[in-house]
Amino acid sequence: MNAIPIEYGLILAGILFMLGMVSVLIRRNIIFMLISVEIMLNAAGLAFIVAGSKWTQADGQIMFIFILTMAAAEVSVGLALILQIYHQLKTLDTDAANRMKG
Amino acid sequence: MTLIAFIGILMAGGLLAWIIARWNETLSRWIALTVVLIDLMWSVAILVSRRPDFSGTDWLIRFDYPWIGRFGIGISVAADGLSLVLLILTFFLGAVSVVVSWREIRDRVGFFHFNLLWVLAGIAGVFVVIDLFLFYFFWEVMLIPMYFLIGTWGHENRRYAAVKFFIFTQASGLMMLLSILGLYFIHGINTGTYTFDYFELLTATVGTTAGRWLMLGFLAAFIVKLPVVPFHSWLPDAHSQAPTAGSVILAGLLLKTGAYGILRFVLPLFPDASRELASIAMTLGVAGILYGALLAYGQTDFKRLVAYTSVSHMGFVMLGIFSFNELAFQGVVMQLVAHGLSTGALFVIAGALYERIHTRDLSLMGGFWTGTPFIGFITLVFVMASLGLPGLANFIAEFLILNGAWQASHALTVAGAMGLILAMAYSLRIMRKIFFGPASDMASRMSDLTLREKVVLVPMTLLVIFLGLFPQHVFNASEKTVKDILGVVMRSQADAIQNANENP
Amino acid sequence: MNTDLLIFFTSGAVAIVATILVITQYNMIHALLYLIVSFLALAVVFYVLGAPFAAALEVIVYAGAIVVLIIFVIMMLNLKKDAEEQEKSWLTPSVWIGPGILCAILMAEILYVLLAGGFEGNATQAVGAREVGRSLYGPYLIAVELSGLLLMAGTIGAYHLGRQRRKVIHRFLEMTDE
Amino acid sequence: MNAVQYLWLVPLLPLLGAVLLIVAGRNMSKPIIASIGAGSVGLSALTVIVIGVAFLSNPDVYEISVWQWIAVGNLTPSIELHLDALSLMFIFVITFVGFLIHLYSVEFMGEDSGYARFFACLNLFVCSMLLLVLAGNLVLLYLGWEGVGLCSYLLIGFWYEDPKNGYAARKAFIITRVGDTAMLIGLFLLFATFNSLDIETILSAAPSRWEQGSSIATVAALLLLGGAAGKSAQLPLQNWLPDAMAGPTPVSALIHAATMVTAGVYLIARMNVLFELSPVAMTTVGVVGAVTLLIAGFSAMTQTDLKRVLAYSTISQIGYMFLALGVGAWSAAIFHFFTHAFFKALLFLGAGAIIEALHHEHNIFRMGGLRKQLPIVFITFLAGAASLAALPLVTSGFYSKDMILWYAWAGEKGSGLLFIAGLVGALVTALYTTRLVIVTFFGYANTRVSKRPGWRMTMPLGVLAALSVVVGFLEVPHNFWHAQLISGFLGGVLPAAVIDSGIEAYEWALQLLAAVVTLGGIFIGYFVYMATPGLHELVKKKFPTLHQLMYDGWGFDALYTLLFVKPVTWLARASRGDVIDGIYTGIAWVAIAANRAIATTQNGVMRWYVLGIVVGALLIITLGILV
Repeated sequence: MNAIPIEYGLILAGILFMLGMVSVLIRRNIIFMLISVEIMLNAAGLAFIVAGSKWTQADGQIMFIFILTMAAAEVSVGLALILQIYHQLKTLDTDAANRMKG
Repeated sequence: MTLIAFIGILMAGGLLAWIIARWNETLSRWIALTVVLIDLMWSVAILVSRRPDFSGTDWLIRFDYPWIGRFGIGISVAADGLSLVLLILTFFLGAVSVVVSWREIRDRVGFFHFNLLWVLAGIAGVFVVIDLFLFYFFWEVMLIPMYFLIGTWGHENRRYAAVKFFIFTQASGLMMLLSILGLYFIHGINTGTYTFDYFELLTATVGTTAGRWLMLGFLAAFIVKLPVVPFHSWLPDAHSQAPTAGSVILAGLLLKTGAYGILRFVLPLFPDASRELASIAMTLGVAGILYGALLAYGQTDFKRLVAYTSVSHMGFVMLGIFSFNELAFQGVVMQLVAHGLSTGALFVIAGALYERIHTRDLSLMGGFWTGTPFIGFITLVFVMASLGLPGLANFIAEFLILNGAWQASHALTVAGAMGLILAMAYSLRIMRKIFFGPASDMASRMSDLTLREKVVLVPMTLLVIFLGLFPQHVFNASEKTVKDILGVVMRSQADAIQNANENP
Repeated sequence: MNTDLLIFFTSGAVAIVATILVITQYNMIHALLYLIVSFLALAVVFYVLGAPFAAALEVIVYAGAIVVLIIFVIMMLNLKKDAEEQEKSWLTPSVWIGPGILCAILMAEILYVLLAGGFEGNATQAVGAREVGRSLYGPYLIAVELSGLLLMAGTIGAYHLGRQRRKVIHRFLEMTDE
Repeated sequence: MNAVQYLWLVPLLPLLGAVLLIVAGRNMSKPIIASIGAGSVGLSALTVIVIGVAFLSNPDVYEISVWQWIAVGNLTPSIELHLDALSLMFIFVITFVGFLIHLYSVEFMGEDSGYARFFACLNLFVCSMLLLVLAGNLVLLYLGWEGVGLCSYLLIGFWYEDPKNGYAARKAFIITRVGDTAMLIGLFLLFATFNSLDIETILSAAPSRWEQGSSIATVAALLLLGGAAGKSAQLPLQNWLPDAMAGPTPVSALIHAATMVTAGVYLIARMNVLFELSPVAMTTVGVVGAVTLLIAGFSAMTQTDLKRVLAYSTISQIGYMFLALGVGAWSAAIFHFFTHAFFKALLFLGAGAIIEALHHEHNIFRMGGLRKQLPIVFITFLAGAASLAALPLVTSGFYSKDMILWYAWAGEKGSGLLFIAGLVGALVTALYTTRLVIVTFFGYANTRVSKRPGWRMTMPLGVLAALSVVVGFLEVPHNFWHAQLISGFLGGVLPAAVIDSGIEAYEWALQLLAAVVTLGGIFIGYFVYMATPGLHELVKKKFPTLHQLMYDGWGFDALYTLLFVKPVTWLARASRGDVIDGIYTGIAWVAIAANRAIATTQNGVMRWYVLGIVVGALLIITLGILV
């Protein structure tokens, strides 16, 4: 177990994060947006793991676990919302759900 | 304990009145009246019985009880002559407010009296607490019910007025909170004891720059409340839109808390900074006198006119406070009482007129003397009081203030005295527009004062004449307070001169 | 070049490619399958980085539970073929430009920070499930409880929102005529 | 202390009357009101006479302190009455003439619905005026000073339905307030110097505190002069008095002729030490008096309203008093006040009787021929007019005016110019008085007399007519038979006038000159208005501008309207909406506008929000890198 420079890990996390973010920005389908958010969360988790492994501490993984928990909760609530939106608007287009504006 | 009882009775009475009003609104009114009268009589009794102690060295009444010891917050209340005089004024005008609302307020009677009594409790609290944390607390207590009084039972434009009132006073109040905390921490860091106690904080040594900023914070709250031009603009709206009781309390009492705050807190806590600011403050005072008088002259709304006269009269207070001498200080005390009575009475009259003719527009009135000479006479007395006719209380106040101010600044005194001429112009305008001239269409709708209105206005009239002829009763009560405050400022001045001599 | 590094690069490349495929797919199920690939590749990366426990969780929770959940929902929605067409029409090349530039800048900044900011150092030793467990139920106990609460809230929220009622529409989504 | 200790009764009685009438006046019948109103002043007059007798037997300065009014620091004025010869003379005139005018009013106001209000105000006025002249300190004096102003305001605007009366009332109150404010500032100055506002203290300390001619003394004296000029309708604050004639005639007689308007004279006489300290102030007083007496005299010549003629003549006569004060002839001023109080009250009461008899006709050119129809009024009016015109030897006006003229010439502070002004004034006075009498009482009867005055109106006329002849003999020049009761009486209070040495010999010549001038004036009047009918119309047509100018009181009203009233009214109108409030409204407006602007970004499109987050993150990181 040695010799993986952590900047590589972090760069990987960065790339994944960017990809997720691009996806969030370009997609209009709300399920795809949810998936993209998962990618971004995952990338963030990766960064934690990398950092944790650098210091040989368990904290990185623990943070990953918390992110995981949060992602699970988020997905469940998000999917429930998606169901409601679909029932309501008969579409998955986020631009259609723009009634919450100032 | 007495002082806490004063406030407690009001608060409990307010709750009771609110609850009772579900079943019986008249009973609710009587409860409110009884509660205020109990306080009034009790406080008068104290004033009379403790008269020999006025010149003593101690506070007349004092009560301390540690509350949140960890932060140095205590329930400490104390009253000296000045507080006592203002307390009596509070309860007197409180009783007046309850009585004038008897017919005027018809919906949500219970909640109205709750708010009314809690405002009074807040004001009474402000006049007696000597713990800065509690002071801020009561400062807020008097603000929020007042907001409801204006916003719920006010006239056509009440929401706007209420929000404006709230924003002005709240924003300035928060600045005071900052200053209180600043003082608390500076004192705590310097001495190691973190406390909000007034007497403890009086000994605090604050650096010059810090002192200036802290003083400005306190002053902000007080001069907005007072109000001093250019921070007065909430007042005409609030006064003209509030119900009669609200206007009476606003003009008669709420404004006084500003002056009281300056006298009790700003000057003793920050004498150096106060002296530095004196000339600016006096100029603002004079600006207020003239500007308020000029605008009062231009108004067509009776209550708005009276509101602007308050701005003018409070300008005298500002001028007097920052003149730093005994004459001016006593004049300020008298002005607080006299203005409370005279302006309060004018608002009562405005309310009585509104009840009869449903307008406040002066251009629609005229010729009312023929039908209602009694209102006319009473109004005449208070109009004369407001223009400073000798023999009435306001004259004593303005004479002393200007006389004291003369020793501080000749030019400002002359400018302030010009306000007396303008006061004449706007005051006589009230008489001309309402009572003199040919009878207007409204004149037929006028009826003279009812017994209930007489019960309110006749004592006020007698009091304003009594204080004009025997003002010494008030002066005796406040003499020690005034001298103490003055002593602090004078010591600071002497120190400054000494320092200047030692380090040229 | 040692084996670890080789595995890291390989699986990292797989993850990136799979993710790119996820974000470019028009079909949701395909995208989700690529997402699973991406997660699995990342799990390998975790393992290489000395976090076997996290790697396991990645596989079980992410690739397993979460993705499956999404698939269930997609199935419940009962999407037709035209969803794919619609997706295609939404994802025109022009929409890529702005976000692409933004993200490129952001990526460049992250790279700059990472490479210039002294993030040297290697992953040295594995941290096993034991340590993680100790730490989790030691100093992080309160956080664990909070996570429990979060999950509970998520469950209740999902139940509440997901209930199918005929007439009653949730007030957040209620149609209002403006 | 004998009877003098009851001095407090003198102001108290009218005050009680006023309070009683205010509280219960509406429920009383007219006779009761009248007896309270007139009776209280009558009792007060009786008290004054008793006190006067006691005082004469033992002349001294009496101080009666009633209670401590204010005691703050050094400022310790009490409600204290101060009786000396000067104030005794004043309170005698006030109560005595006041009583006669009250009696007159009982009948004069008999038909008026505001009967109780009238007497209440009149009583209050008497009380305030008494306090003014009896005050032992300047604060109490100021109380009386403003109190009479208030009563004057209420009584000028007594018939309040007519806006014109209200306007006149406000004008009077506000213009005098301008002077009062100057006086108030003078009080502050005095207090700052002497640490006391007690008159005795100030007068005794002033000479040692201030050097002769020091500028601060001048300022103090001039400020007091401001107050005096306002109250006494002297230049430049004189223009309220003619309008003040809008009030009921007894009011004009009591307030705007006999008593209140002479308060300024009293004040200057009372504070004589201060004025003596400042030659500049003395000269100013004299010049103010001289100029006022001239311009008012000329204005009086052109007026057509009976009461306005008398009003301008009042201004003019008070100008004489100021002239006397200015040349240091203190007793002469007070003597003239004394005689003037009687004959001017008489003239006003006579005028009231005429106006009442002619259905409220004020224009003298619509009168005429009243000599036969109102004989009593004619005779008494003639006595008063003769006194006003200073008909030599037989009238009191002659003696008092002669005394002033003599000191204006011979006095140490007098000068030729002042003397000439006085002389011209005498000519003008005689002229307009003659005009008044001739136009009103002679010629054709233009209006029918509808109502003849009853005894309660004629009796005061008779008494005053007798007095306006008799009181002149209290002070007769020493080259006649040397009676100096007045100046002797006042000697303890007021310094004697100093005259240039070696000038006494010319006194005869001067008296002769004055007499000739007066007679000349009367003759011119006779010539213009009686002997050659139509001549005065011709003169009027010849100088229309000058006539209009004089008729309008030399345009002071227009000037003040332009200089003060217009700008203030404009400013008040312009700033009615409160300019400063605009700042806050502006702030609120900006906040609302900003809210609207930012709210448009909340468009509900989720991708925009995400974009916002990304851009924000980008900015923060960029900042982090760059900084």
